[in-house]
Amino acid sequence: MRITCPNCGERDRREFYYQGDALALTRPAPDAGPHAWDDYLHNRDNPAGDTQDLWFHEAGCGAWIVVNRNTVTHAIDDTRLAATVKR
Amino acid sequence: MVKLLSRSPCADLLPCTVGTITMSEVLLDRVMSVAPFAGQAKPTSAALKDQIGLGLSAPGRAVSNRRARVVWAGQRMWLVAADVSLDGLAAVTDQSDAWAILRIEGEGVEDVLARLVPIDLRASTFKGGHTARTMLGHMSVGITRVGAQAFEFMAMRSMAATLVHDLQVAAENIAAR
Amino acid sequence: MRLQDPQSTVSFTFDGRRYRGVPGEPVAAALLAAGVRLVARSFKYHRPRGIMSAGSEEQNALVTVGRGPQAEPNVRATVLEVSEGLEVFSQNAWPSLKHDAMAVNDLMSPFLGAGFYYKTFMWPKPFWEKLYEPVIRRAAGLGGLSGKANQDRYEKAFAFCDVLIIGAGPAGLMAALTAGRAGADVILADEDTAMGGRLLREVEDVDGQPGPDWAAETIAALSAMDNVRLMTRTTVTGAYDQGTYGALERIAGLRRAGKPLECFWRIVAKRSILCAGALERPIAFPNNDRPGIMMASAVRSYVNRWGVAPGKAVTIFGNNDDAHRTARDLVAAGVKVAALVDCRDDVQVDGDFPVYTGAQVVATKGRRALERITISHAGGTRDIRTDCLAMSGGWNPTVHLTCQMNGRPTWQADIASFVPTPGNVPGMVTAGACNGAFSTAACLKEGAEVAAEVATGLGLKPKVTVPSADDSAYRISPLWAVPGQGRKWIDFQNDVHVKDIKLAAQENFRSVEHMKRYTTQGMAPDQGKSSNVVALAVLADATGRGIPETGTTTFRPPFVPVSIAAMGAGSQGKGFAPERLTTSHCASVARGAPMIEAGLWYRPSYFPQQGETHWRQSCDREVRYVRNAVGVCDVSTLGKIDIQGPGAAALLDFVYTNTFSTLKVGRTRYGLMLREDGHVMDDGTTARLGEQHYVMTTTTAAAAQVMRHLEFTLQVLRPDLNARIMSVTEQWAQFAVAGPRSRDLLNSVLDDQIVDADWPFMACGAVDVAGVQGRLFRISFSGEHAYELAVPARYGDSLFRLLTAQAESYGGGAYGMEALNVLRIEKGFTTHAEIHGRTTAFDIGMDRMISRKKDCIGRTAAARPGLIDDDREQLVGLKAVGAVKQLTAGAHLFAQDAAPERVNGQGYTTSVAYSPTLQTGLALGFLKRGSARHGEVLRMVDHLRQIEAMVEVCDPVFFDPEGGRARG
Amino acid sequence: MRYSGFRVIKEGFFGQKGWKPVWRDPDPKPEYDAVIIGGGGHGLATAYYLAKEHGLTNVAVLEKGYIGGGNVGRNTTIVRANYFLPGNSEFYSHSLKLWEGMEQDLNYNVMHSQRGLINLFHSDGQRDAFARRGNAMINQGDDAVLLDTDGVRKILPYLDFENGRFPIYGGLYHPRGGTARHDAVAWGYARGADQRGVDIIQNCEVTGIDIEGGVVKGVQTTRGAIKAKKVGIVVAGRSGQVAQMAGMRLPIESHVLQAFVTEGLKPIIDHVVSFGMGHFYISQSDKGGLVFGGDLDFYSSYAARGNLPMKEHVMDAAMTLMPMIGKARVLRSWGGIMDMTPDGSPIIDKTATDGLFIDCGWCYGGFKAVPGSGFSFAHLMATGRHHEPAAGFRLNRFRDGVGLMDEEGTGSQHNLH
Repeated sequence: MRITCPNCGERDRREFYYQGDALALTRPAPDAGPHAWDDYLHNRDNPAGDTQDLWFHEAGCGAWIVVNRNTVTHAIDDTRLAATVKR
Repeated sequence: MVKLLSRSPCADLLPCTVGTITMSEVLLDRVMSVAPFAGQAKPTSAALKDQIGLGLSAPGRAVSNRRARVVWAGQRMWLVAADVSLDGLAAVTDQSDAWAILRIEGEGVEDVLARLVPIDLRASTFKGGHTARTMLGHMSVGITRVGAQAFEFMAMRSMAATLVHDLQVAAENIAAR
Repeated sequence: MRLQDPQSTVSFTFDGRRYRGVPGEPVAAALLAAGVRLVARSFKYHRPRGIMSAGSEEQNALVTVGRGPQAEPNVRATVLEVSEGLEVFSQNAWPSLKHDAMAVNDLMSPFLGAGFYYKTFMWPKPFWEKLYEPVIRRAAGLGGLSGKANQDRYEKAFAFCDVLIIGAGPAGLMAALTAGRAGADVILADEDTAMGGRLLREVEDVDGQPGPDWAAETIAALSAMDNVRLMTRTTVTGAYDQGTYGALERIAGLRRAGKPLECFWRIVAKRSILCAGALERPIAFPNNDRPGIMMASAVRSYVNRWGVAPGKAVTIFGNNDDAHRTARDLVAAGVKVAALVDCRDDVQVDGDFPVYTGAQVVATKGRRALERITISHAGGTRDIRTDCLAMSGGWNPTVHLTCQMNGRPTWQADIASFVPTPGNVPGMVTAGACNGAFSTAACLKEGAEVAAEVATGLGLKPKVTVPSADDSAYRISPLWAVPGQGRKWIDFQNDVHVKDIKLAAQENFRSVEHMKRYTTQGMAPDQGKSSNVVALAVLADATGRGIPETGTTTFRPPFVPVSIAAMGAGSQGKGFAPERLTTSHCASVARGAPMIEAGLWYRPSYFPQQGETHWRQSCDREVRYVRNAVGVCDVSTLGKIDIQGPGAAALLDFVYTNTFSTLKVGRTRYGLMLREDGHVMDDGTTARLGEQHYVMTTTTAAAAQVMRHLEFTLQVLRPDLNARIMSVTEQWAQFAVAGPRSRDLLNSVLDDQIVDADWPFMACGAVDVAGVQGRLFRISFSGEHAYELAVPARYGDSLFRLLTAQAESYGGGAYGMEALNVLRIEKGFTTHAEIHGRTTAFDIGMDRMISRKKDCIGRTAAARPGLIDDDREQLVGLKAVGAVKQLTAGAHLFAQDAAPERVNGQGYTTSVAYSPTLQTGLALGFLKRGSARHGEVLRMVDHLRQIEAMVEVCDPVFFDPEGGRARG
Repeated sequence: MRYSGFRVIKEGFFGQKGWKPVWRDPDPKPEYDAVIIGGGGHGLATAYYLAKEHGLTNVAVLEKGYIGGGNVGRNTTIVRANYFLPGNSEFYSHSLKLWEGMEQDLNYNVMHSQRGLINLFHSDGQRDAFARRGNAMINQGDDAVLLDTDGVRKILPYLDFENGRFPIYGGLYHPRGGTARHDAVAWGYARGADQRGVDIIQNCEVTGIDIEGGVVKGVQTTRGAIKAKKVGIVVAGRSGQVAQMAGMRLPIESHVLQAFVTEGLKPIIDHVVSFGMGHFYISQSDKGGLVFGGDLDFYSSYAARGNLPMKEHVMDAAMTLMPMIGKARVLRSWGGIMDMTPDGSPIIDKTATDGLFIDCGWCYGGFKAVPGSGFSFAHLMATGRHHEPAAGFRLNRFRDGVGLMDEEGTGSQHNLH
């Protein structure tokens, strides 16, 4: 598997750390309530198909990357730096 | 009066030659990390240009002149081999002792590196002055092409022995073919 | 029998007997030349087996090569190259290949049908592990491992190209030529020792010259291109995501010390062209497994390429025109054709040998090698004396790689086989026989055309020129299983025959996956390369379905088996993970310190002195150094992260539970870091070096995790924070200097004297050591008056030697991890033994450290009801108060009168030490409602070490609870 | 039809003609008392225990493909009861007891082999953590022995005790741990359920769950609508998709875990060996193949196949731990879809919909749980009450933080368990 790092170009998956769903980008307010936090920390859409997740180019440039990926085919159609993603 | 003796990361390990491949340690007196603050990349680059004659290099590129070198080192991060003063523009840390820097050269060096480095180092793709943060074996390293058949690695100082060992074994395997 | 005298031969042995062979030819060829027919025993019934194929798909001729640690089991004799002194052994036979005691299984075979073992061996219950299973295990298996550590070298490598061409037969060569000439970076990989594929094994002309000559010329042309890389002996074994391929190279040349045997390649290609050819499939007829019965294409390979006749009187049995080609080649080579048996009625064959059309082989004879066959045809049955039967059931395109990413192949009725479904592997196209194009002309043409399309797609301008060659059509009439008595083998390797598959269908294992798993068809070392299509044709017939409807099982990597040593090359011994050495490593080793792993680091366990015979003696002494004088310990392995910028304080306030924006410059504070789920992630001290400049310390174990966490915070959660972080762990060599004499020691090495007034507890700042600028932190992990002194790492070795020498002059010295652990337990300081990922700030008595005035990571989740429940297990100290003074970590706690069972569990111990200071055993542990139970006496039970002790619950800070020693 | 050695011999004499289908292939009925979605190990075991323990036989198991085609047919076959947290401990202990009587109960040889399992440790800290685990196992009534280096050397002499990257300090030995023939477990439960009247319906994919007024009414399938009073979802890696049909969002991320088998070899590894430092575990099948695996590929996936970096990592671990394995060759590698939860422990619970139950989140530990899970889920479905050993596997434990069972201590990131 190869992932295109916006800084470094296409790299082998072994350079990356996988975090999980990109919903991590939208952290609830402290007072959002137990359900909102449960959804943020635990519950997942977990789609069999297109998803958006977070990877860290740990053995590379150190960028956190938002990856649009298909969980069935492993095709990747877009990657962006998390730091520049509008939220 | 006490006196502290200096010891380089690859002392006792380098230089060494295996077949056509030679490895040697590169000693840089000063290496600073430079991480421009938000919106300060351009002023930082300008200040560097003033001080050492080189600005920040593009991602994946290393530039040098007689006084200094600037090597892109990751997301919002450069390593500058020179003393610099960038107060308020960038986070600067002293990294002069943090890295084992190794030069490897000789005929077939790309074959040796192909044993360990998971990126495309073909001369057509990874040209002179290109640099990358990647892996060597299980280690995180920086690699820069410094000649047609010469590369420089930067690895964590504590891993110097593994760095040299892994490259030696790869070179031996190539030589044995 | 050799057809011509070879130029030179070498000698090798098979089961201890010496044979001669031509260097580089397969051992199978040399054995056939020597008239050796019986080479192996089958897996289940130990039936005599011979050589069946001439390639990596071989089912029968598996042998062991070499002895001792070099012994390699299950090597295909059809691929293994002959070399001087090579030692080859048969396997799975005892006492000898000829007289194999386990052949008794064959007599028992009526009772050992598919899945028989699921229906018996259930009683008596303990007999499975004690009797049945050991017997089954010993009978099963093929070759054996030596049990000795590998001594050979293997390697792994990466390669990159525009186009990877898999297989260098006519299609692959043309593809490489076309793509190479267009300027693409090409890798052409082929598993054979020489490129050319079937051109080397058939008698055919290409462009008016013999196939092998055309191949040689083409290979020479490719070799001359800088942009083409030729890899022989290299099997592409797997197709993975985004154009990554795995490939196994058997490195050419003789075995030599220091030379790798194999290289596992990771090839990244923008596009790939599969030109993997096709594999001939057998026909299921009674007793079709005798030595001497082989694939027709293999017979041609041995005759045409290796100059070896596999028999003296060869019969050919087929359902397609390749049977006739075999007869033609044998006759041309001067080998007698005993008969040609073609199951088709409507074929015309010319030749000076008996021809039977509309005929089938219905019986074979010969105990250890084929002697006779019986055929049935319109005129009745007939016996034929023959020592070699060449069979051809047609060809299966080698579609495997196209199906490794979950794609399925497509049934093509006219060739009675599966062909690749386009697009199954992104970036991969197929050409030639693997695509169902079987004539040489079609292969050449497809190879060129497909490569031209690929090159065009890469922005190149290819030219297509196709040489002329044979273009005869492939005519086949499907024949899967011949009717008649006797077992008709389908999967020769796992001994699965037609009746097994029918039994599976009868018992409702009708899904092709069920049939496979029930009969084990396709699960042997060849993974059903030759047997799958026949098997599912038989299953389709037995279940009344068509073949496409029956479907295939899943194709999985690797295409050919890959040695673990190749895929794990470089990791044997220490190569599994990098070794991190501190700057004091040499000095510590020189002092005799046993070095122990701490994550990737090595740290000294203790520094033994003369007369000390047990580690506890050294440890106790080192503890006393610190409590009574001064000790020195390398703490460089702790993570150090530099944090700068206008948002630095806000970042720390967000990642720590407590507040760092209020910390004064020149001061250090202990910080507690939570995961977002509210549990403790890590702890450490952070110093404020400037208004916008901090340096954070992490534990050794969590350094990388914390770095990632901080980047996550800055880039993902809070990109608004204008701060930058950089690891400075490697830059600084840092030493703890701890004990009542620590200040004195420092003053003996620092350029400027320090005084307590300027350097109160938790102060930090710059100091000079022999003109070298360093950093000093007055922090303590021992509870003593202590400092940590950091200098640039180049001076670490020198400073460590200096500090320990000075410490010794004050009655102290170096201390290692054992003493460090005792010191921190005496003080009740936690490590990852306590903050093990399930503990909360509440559990370790630090809930008050969660600031209510600000948000921080983990704050909300830490307030979940379950995480602050009073009933939780909380950190306590435990002192041995009974007769047994020895406490152990990992023991469980119970009320004194309660049975030591789960339902009565009250808690457990995490860290233990013998305290030389308090002269008793101490433990830290977690206890339900622990903080409210100080003074209670409990029973500590360690079933494993058979230790029970009475312990008194107390505050975790055993020593100097007021902290006066550290602050003073 | 009863299986026995006598029967095998008799059929041998009569050309195997008397063997009957191991399970029937009935058409779905319009209505059942209970429908189990998912014909894997857990689903089939649930149906079996519904029939056997609760007399509920008007039951259908709906399988979208062939039974046993999911994780029960693609795991590394390890059976053990070596958990240490309350909630897990008693559950796996119960499950292992069911394993120990399974063959006689089912009259089917699943080749459950209690050959012993050794978890190696490589530092003092790890030893202490394993001691806590071993003591918890004994507290629960299971077996555990703490071995030192020499103790390990005696039973696993082929490990690299001298040069390995992480020296072997010892191991936690679990004599009752072992392996079983995975497919046989599915077939054995299918046969047992079928014999008690359960309809096993293959090639029947559930496409919708019918709910009216908060009460489940049945399911929509590719073979038509089926009414049911109770519906149990037991679909492992596909739990998210099926639960979505009932409007649920689960605390689950599906991940790929790879496994490997070598060519057949004569007996060489007699135990199950687990090397935590390298995330590697291995045993040898009765056929002779070395069966082994490692960690997740770590990215969420439904592809049931993995990539090279994790394969290499597994081989790397094998080579540093037991370098005698080098010349064994990997024959096949595959992947399964793991339903990973935020604490690494499973879910057996009711849902917000009356009559709808869910059994999921087995991460990569589902195989050994097959009998226990089936037993406990059947108990819950039949009685509406949680079976005591599985009472901790609640859905709401994440939201409330009550009774989390995080054996790895890695927190709420799904793929770290």
